[in-house]
Amino acid sequence: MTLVTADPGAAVAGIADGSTVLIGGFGMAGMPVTLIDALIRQGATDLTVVSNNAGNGDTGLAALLAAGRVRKMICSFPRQSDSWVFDSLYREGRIELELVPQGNLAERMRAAGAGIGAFYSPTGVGTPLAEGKETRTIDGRDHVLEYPIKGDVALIRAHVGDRMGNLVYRKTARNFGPVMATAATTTIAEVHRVVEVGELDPETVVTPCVYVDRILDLSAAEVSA
Amino acid sequence: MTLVTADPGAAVAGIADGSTVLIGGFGMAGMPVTLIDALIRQGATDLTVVSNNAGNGDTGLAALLAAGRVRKMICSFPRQSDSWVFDSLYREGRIELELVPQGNLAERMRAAGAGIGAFYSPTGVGTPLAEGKETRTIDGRDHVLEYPIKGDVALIRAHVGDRMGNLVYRKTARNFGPVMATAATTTIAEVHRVVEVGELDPETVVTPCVYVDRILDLSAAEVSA
Amino acid sequence: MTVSLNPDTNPDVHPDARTVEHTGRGPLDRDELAALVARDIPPGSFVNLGIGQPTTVADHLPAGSGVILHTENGMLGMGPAAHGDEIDPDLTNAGKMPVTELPGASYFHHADSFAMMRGGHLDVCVLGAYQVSERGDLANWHTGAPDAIPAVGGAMDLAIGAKNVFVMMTLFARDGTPKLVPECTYPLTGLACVSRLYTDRAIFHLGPDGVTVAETYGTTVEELASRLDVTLRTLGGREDAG
Amino acid sequence: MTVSLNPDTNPDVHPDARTVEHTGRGPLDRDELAALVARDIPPGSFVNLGIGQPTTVADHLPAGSGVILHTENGMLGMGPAAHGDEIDPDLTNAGKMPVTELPGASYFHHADSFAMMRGGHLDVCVLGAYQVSERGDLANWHTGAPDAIPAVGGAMDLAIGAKNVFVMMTLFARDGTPKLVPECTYPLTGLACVSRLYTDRAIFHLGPDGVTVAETYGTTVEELASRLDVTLRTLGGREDAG
Repeated sequence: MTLVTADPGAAVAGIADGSTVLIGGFGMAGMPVTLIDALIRQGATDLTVVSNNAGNGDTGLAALLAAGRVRKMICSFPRQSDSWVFDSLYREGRIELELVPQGNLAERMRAAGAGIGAFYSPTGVGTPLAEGKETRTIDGRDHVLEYPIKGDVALIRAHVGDRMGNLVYRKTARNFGPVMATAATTTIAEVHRVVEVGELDPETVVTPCVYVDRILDLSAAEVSA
Repeated sequence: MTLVTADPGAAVAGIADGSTVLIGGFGMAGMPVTLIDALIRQGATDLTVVSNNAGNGDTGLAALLAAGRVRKMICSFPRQSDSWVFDSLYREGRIELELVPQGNLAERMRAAGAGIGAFYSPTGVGTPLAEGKETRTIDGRDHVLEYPIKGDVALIRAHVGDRMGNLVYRKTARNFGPVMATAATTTIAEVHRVVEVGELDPETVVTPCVYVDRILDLSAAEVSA
Repeated sequence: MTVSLNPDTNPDVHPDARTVEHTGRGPLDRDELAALVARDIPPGSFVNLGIGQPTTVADHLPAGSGVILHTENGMLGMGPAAHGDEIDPDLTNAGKMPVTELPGASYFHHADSFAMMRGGHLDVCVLGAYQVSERGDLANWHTGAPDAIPAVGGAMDLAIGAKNVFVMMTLFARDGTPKLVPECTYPLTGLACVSRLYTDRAIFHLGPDGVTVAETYGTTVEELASRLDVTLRTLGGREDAG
Repeated sequence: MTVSLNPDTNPDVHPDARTVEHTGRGPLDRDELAALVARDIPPGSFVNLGIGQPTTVADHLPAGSGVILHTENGMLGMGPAAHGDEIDPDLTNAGKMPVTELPGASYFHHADSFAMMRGGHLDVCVLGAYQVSERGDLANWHTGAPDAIPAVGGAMDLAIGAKNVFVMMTLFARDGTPKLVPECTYPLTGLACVSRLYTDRAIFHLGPDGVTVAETYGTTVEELASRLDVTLRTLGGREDAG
């Protein structure tokens, strides 16, 4: 059964040191800032974080990085105009970086969620990001063998959830959320609003409840400063 | 630009002999019966048809089979209580059958649409349906290497389409439609109703217009007896 | 989300569990068998029920169990069979029978539906079988008869995808041949995938330790041992429930 | 859906096309360059515009062109930049700038968005570059400088995924070094993937036959040939447009 809570601490309880944490969002759109703040207070450290970017400004993922909790980032686009937290950590050699083309990042998480053992991707062939990887020519085209990226935990933001755990998203804030929800052992979603079971149209549910373990109801949450 | 037509003949024009045709539906739910009837009249033959089942009763896919237009069926579940057309053709040796586990069937078409060269599937390992296929142990689990199934044409049924080609489906009639739409060079959808651009909620579009080449508007179609 | 199997019947979590012999009655009928399967599905589970007999398990799930049914043709939250005006040709189960929708349902396409199965997100699936081997190999899609038209559907995906694979079948074929066997002779569906075997004569747990008899109905472990060509273990002890 | 590139500038379909030298003017400015790229995008195309300069191509697409913009963060039917009250933090482009939604838009998640790109469903993508080789190899994600923080985003997926990859860049670096080169010295983004190269000095077609000059601006084919270390072909003939 999905836990629905207004307590950010309860939402992130039990995340262990050394976990691989998938964090949704493309820049700040879809980033689960309240869950990340709760994770900072919760204290888990030595984390591997998988997210498209490596933090923007000083909030959300950037704050988690600044708190020194992240051993390694797996992402496609760390360098941004406002990624100063990651930039310093990286230049000081205080964080590892695995750079993954964005399509491979999404597809590798999808594979983890879908039970695919590995797949041949056309992306990255002949580039430094494919170095050391197995390649195969299929139908005259070269491909690189890519393996799943599985999370212990996914922290995502959706728009509305129902009490069973079904989720819908809003505009381009959908981005990595639905994929990460499938790829983690425990998926935790912060939502702007929780509705009763039956209020979401079954045709429009984007993340079915089977993928969602805990929901943080932001409309009811007591978010500490 | 997507062609929107009320003429079933125009919808299926140009399908060549020898084509691989993906046909949506799970049983009769989602089966594009009007397009199939038009394809029978259009006359293309020597077809390879990819569909979950091999026809029910005497209409739709069963009628195409009865017309002798199909050289080979690729499907997961040909044998049903009402699959007498396929059953006779098969027993008489007049049709080839490639049996594919349903999950591999769906995933192989997804791979075709998504540009995946091949993937390692956990399904079918150690069974006759994996005979002769490459296998690999990944993370302690055996997998079978599966290749994409690409269509020249997909014939699908959706519920509503807009004039740009965006589609929504209805209940379990959704089934293979969205996957097949991505996997074919030319995708042709019959829809119960066509609406103006802007009438579908962008959050709820299931098949984006980029995948749809032609729409047959059943509400306006003159369907011949 | 992970749910645990019923601890009362799960030797892994209940070391004092004993094999129970119901000798004062006959074999289970189909309805009783379905009820026993339903009993062992933990509340809140995500469950796929195969075509045919497994479908009847739904009728025995208690109200309020919170069990959510998946159907491979693209739905979570499937309700009971549809009747009369409820019948909608766009809403069917994997057996293509008209069904209904429960509050909290969702629809998705076939690749997403099988990703859900194959990715290990369903807690339990219940399947029929021609044969099950003592290692848990499953044969349920093809008799291997030369004139049979083979059809596999989603059986192979369910067999390897669900966290727990429950099989329902009669223990013996009509001619008395055991269907729990050392090695399947019918074409295989999946290797070492069956965790529980529910038959009219007994319920078996299958796993790395081999075949354990959990309960018998109208027979004893000894009698079963004499008719089956597989080694039978019992839980910690045995108890005659009469 | 497949669209064809503008036949007037496509030597494959217009065998009489001639290389045009615009010598009576200077190099193209950034706006003129974006307009030329926009000119060559066929009506009704599905197009992805990369971050930075390529984004400005949208401003030059004629009304009614029917071009549909894809943004990798999960949208088809992206509209122009959002201003004032239109700004919605949940609606951004690949550069994380606020944008708008056009009628007929659709949203999808990241795996579906990249499946669309990688599966070859986009007609054109427009990217910036550090270098392009005469074979069409692209280098646009990393300078290779030891202290640079690498970032690739969706560039590698677009490079191999779109049916036509257009590159916009200056032809020469600030120090005069050519950026159209025999072999890229910067880390590669994709192999043999660029089909059109739009620069301030010339427009090139790239393909199995090598580099063909379609148009020059403020220079001639001869002058370009003297400054570039690649073999330049011309279309069937040459024409000085003054």
